[in-house]
Amino acid sequence: MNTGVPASAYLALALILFCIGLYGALTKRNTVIVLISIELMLNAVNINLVTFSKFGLTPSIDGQIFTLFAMAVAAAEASVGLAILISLYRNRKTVNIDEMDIMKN
Amino acid sequence: MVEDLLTSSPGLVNFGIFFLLATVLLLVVLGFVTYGILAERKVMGFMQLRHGPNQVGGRWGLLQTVADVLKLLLKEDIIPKVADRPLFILAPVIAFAPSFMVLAAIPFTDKLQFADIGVGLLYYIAISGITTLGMVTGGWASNNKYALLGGARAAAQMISYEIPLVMSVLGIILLTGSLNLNDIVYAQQNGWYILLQPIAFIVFMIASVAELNRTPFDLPEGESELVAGYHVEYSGFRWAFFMLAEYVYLFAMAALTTVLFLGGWLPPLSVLDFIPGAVWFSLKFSVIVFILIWFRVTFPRFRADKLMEFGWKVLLPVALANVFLTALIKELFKLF
Amino acid sequence: MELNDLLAYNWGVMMPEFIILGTIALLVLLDLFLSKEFDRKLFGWIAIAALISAGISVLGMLDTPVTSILDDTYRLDSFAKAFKMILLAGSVFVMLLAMNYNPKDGFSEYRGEFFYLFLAALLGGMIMSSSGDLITLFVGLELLSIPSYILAGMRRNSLSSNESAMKYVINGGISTAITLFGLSYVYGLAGSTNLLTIAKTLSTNVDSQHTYLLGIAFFMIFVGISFKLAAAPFHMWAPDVYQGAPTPVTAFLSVVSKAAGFIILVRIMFTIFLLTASDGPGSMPLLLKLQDYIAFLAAATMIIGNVIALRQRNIKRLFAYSSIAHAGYILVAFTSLNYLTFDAIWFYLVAYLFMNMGAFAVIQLMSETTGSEEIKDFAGFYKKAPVLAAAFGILLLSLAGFPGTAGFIGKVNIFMSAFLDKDNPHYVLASIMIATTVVSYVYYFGILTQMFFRPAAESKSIKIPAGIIATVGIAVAASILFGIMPNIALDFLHSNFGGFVDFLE
Amino acid sequence: MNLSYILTIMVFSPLLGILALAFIPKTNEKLIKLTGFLGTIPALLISLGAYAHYLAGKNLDDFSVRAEWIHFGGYKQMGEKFYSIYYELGIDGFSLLLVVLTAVVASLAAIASSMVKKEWKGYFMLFLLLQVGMLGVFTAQNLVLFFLFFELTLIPMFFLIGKWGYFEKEKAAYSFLIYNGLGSAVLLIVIMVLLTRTGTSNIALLEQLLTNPDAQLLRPISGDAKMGLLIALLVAFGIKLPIFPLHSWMLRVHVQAPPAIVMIHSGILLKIGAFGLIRFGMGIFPEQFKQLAFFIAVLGVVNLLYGAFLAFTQKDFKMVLAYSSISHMGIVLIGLAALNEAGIQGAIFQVISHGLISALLFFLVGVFYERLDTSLISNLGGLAKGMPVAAGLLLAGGMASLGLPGMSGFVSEFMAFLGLFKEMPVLAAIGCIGIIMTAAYLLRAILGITYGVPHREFTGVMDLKGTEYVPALTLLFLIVLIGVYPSVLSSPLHSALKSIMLGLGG
Amino acid sequence: MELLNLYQNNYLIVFVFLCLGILLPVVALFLGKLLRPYKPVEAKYTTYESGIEPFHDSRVQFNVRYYIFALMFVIFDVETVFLYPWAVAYEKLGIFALIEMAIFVLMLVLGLVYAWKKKVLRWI
Repeated sequence: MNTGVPASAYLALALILFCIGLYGALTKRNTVIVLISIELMLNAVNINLVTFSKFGLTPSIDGQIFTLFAMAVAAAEASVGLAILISLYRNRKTVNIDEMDIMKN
Repeated sequence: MVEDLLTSSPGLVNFGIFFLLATVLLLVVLGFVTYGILAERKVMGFMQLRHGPNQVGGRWGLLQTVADVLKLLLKEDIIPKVADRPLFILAPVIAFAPSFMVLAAIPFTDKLQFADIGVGLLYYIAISGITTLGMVTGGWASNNKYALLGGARAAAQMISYEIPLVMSVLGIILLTGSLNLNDIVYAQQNGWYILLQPIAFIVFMIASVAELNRTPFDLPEGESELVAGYHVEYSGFRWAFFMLAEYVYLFAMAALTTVLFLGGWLPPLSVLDFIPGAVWFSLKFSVIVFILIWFRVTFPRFRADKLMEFGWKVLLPVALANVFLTALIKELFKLF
Repeated sequence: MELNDLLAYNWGVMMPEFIILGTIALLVLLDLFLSKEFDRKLFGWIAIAALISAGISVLGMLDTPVTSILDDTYRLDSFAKAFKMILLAGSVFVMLLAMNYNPKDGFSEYRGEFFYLFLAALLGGMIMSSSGDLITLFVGLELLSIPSYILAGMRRNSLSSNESAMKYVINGGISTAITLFGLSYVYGLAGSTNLLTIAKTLSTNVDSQHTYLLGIAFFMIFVGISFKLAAAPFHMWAPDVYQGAPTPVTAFLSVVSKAAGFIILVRIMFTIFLLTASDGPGSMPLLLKLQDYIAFLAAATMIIGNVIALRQRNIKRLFAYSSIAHAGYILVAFTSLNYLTFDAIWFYLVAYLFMNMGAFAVIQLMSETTGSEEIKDFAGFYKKAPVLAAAFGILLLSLAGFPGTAGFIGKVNIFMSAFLDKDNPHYVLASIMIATTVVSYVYYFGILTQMFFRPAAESKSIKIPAGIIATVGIAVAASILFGIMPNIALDFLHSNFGGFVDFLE
Repeated sequence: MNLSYILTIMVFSPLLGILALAFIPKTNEKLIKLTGFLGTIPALLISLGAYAHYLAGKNLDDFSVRAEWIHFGGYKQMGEKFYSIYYELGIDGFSLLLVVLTAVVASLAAIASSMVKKEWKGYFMLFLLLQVGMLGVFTAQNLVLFFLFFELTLIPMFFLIGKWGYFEKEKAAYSFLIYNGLGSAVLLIVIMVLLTRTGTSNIALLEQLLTNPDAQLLRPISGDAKMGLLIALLVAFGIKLPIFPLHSWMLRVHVQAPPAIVMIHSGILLKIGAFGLIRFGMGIFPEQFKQLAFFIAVLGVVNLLYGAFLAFTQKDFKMVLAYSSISHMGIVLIGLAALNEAGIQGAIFQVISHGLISALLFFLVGVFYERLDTSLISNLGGLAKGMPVAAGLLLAGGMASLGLPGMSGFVSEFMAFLGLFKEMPVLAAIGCIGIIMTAAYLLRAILGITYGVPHREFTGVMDLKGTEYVPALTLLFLIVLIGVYPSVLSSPLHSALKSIMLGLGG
Repeated sequence: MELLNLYQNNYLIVFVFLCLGILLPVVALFLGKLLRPYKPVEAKYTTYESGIEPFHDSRVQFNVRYYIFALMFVIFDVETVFLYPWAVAYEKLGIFALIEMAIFVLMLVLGLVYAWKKKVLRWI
């Protein structure tokens, strides 16, 4: 089914999302925002996978299955990240990455 | 005509027509909310051996809600100094818009349906979750301790009961093999799912009451402890939209329950199909609404800790068990 | 799919995984329902028993031909068997360490959790080593990663543990996303997630535009995986995480997790990119074409690891950089891409397993008794525990790659494979490797200096738990044995895994 | 009679001593020292036995042993050749001499080790381990095995210097480690290249394969590559020897290490460099060695002069000896560069003779230091009064070192220069300045010590005593023996030299 | 083509609903603005706190329980991501899927039991 939107548009969207996510993940101080940025990157992957699964050279359902797994894993990762963040916050009262420096020599 | 419209290429014309139709629905819904509230108050009065509204609009108080709405419209708009202004303004919209959006997917009769989405059930569940966000935003933006607590409670409660709600309908999906709401209705020609999936129905009913934030699960706004919960700082029409969202959800949830468990517009017996589907639908729908009101009058409010424990420790395992029971029975039927 | 299909699968090949999975479930329940006072060290024995029986079941399947079940998503080939054994062996050591880990601020309340979380991570590694599909590979990777994050942050009340876990999660999340992005392109161009199908499809790839995309995918995957290896460019997490995590976890990260990283690296790179034509059918494979870039990263890894290690004062940080350096060495073997590559990687991982585990056992004991992880607190260790100090010395020499130890044979093996290439021997890379090895002498001998030359602040002898003795004993014995008679391991490899020729069958 | 296990026993016999030491309590000083000394004895006896075996006219090949040890990449189905490494030990005349030298010096150093003041147990264990390494280096018939033993000497040396040395011991130990580590790193690369290109690491086989242009290699090695490998070898062994710009570590070691260890280091370990250059440099790459001969000769002369000049300015007697070692190693290079029989023989003579002489001198320095806590020339002045025997021995050693006829130093220097004069007279003439300088600085230092202005009263200072006579007199005896009767060395060397000359095409 | 149009129109309707959902509050509030009074008094704009002067910021730290419930929600919500396709395709998949899903859910139930036992599910 052709919706008129070319596959490359989806891929470009995914790429842009990914880059925004990467930029956020690498530059932001607030850990919550970093975690959100990572989610953004993972969602970019999902867009890619679904696009390929529909418009790829050889379309197949595998991509969508992959997406499901990617989502599940992203959720698990986010939960663990948040849990660790909470525990960190309770000890340190900060969520800023650049303040996590007790191990610098 | 509608068929042609739907199969024609989408464009501005379609948009316009759909817009008009949707506005009609909106008016209907607003009408429902107006008289739903009145009905609720009347029924409550009846059950509590009092009259209920009976001054404005004749003996039945028919214009009571209208008057209420007008009053709200004329109230001064107050945004507290310490509130987060943009979020404070945004919150009612976030709460309301999804409540209306979910209506798009619900089939009222075999003809009267706006969007026939393949994954209608999923659509409903997904969109309805966004409302929580509006409530939390409202609670946060108010910068008020009661509001914040109410918002947090709303979030905790809604996400806790979302799980059993979602799990309970799995049995229906198993039996139907589709997420399309029309398919689900048609699959009930030989028996409503309330009969085939009684456990699912009970879980669904309880969870939906919790999702609607109605008594006995109205903790997010429990007026005796949290004053008014997340919308304590809201007034006038902003407040009205939270209320509106709540009642539109009542409408939507009742409609969804009808579709999922009571066979939608289908008559209970095929001999009765001379009566139009719309009538059947509204009958069933009214029963559900009545039951929900009935709940409100009958049950006292839950304690917060009991509420959460009930959701996780009772409803979720029961819903899961139901899913596997259904799958197992289905497999056994296939074998023999 | 019917019951018959289900039973037709040879489920026996998944036996090791099932054993581990069952043990995890058992331990979770036991941990929940046993009273708080119950000593969770018993779990360690249960886990060790499970690991050994899983190991035996792997050994029992050595003669099994390549079997793939579940629609080719799970395959048992020589590669899977060979590397599963490394994972299992490393895990036994980690268990021994964890059972004897008694830091000053207490570990017993987390000990129960440690065992099953760790086994879950191990399960992830095992699934990765025998996955035949991108999805299983990815799920295995994450099953390994997510428990690792938790393990790193296990000591909830320790700030450094929290910080290390946070940094680990963030870096891990980013790298996962990058890997996945690369994988999504691979999937898009091949149209399948099955590794062998991908290999087949891509080997007939004609479009140069696609090659370009594949090149991008290659780098993204490599960069993402370099996180697991703690190799450049994604090594920054290692020092902080190694330092902050509980010592058994650090040992796990530096050995088992790293081995798993190499497993996924080899699985993905060799299946996907080794056959991928870079320029139409029959042309040079993409992997060979990009060899120089891998070599560059390997060199960077070795240099960074060894040079920054010189400045460290904390022993676990030092070992973090040392482990970065070792990842670089193994990457040299990976770069060389010839029939000795598997050999070299496998043997080095085996050697590294023993020497590093033994070293961490000593570090754990030391930091427990002194309450500090500074290198200078090793001063006079020789006086406190002469035999242990000597053993640690041998392990350090092995890490430094002195002849007569397994580390040396490992390095020789890597050199062999680096020099074997007919057209393009990696002389520069090997020279960097050996030069950085010499640099590594400085910090390894720095520890020796502290232990043997410097006087102790106080010299009361240390009580050494039996588990540590066993770990260090086995580690030293194996390091020397594989150093003097490496063919015990190499012959085992050659005769049972037959050169991994079934890798792509 | 099957003698093939003899070398293995000899090389690893010190391990017995280590084992015995492990069971002796730390505090039993006497027993530890005795055991340490006894640990060196089996190797000494066996090496002397081997020498006797040779003198009896029997073939040294009787001792060769060969067994498969490691093979890499044994994938038969892939059709690639095995890269097998054998455990192979063996000796020829040249290595026999060095083995005997090692055994003798090690035993004497063990006696001299009685000067060690602390932790005897650890000391002797490491000492014996060091001996294993040294014996192994000279008997290995295989590059990988050679490398293994070569590195095996590094570790005990590091500890012996770093723990039992003088003030700046750790710094000395580190510079020893780093320089030698670098050297061995370069050596390892050469070994690995040869192994992967030819499929073997056996020295004799490599000599055959690489000198024979028709030989079938797995992968051919071009002339340029061979030159590169030779230069790498020159660097690797140049560090060990040491050759001029790479020598600074050796000064530190000589000054900081305990005397017995310096005896070993200067007497034997430096010789590994020379041994390696002759065996591998000349043996495996004769063509390239010829091309480099002039360069090597220049290096030799530079070494000779540099060492001599700097030795002249030193105040510390240890430093004088250290620079003199550099200077003397220059003579080895000169001899090698001559590329004729006389030159090479001179170089080998110099290797052995310097081993003995420097062992003697450093032993004496150790004695002085133990008694007087100083090794500064000015502080030792007038020693002849206080310690007449020791001073006399010092004088004798000094004379041997500067090449007094009748002592071993003379033979070697004479032959080395004889060789060079034939080939490069100009360089040889320049080198002769070095010989004169040698005489000057040694006489300055030794006369300064023995007959110089007394700095202090040497009352109550013990002269040589008891066991200390053993090393001193034995070494002196050997020095004189070689000087008077050089054929103890030259006859075993004969066949080895012949094969080297054959490789050089003359 | 018809199918495509149907598909697109359905989502166009969803979009229309979204527009209306946003438009209604906007219009209503705008109308209200024309009608309602505006008499600012300082006291009106203070935050309500049972009649007393509000003291310090109300954005206090949430109880950690909220987060834990959020994490639980994520886990079980993701579980449904797997259960929904499974349920839809159950007819075709048969007993194999049943067993597989049973194992999957068993693991999650184990998680639930774990949380239960660790007293995570208890509110306050």
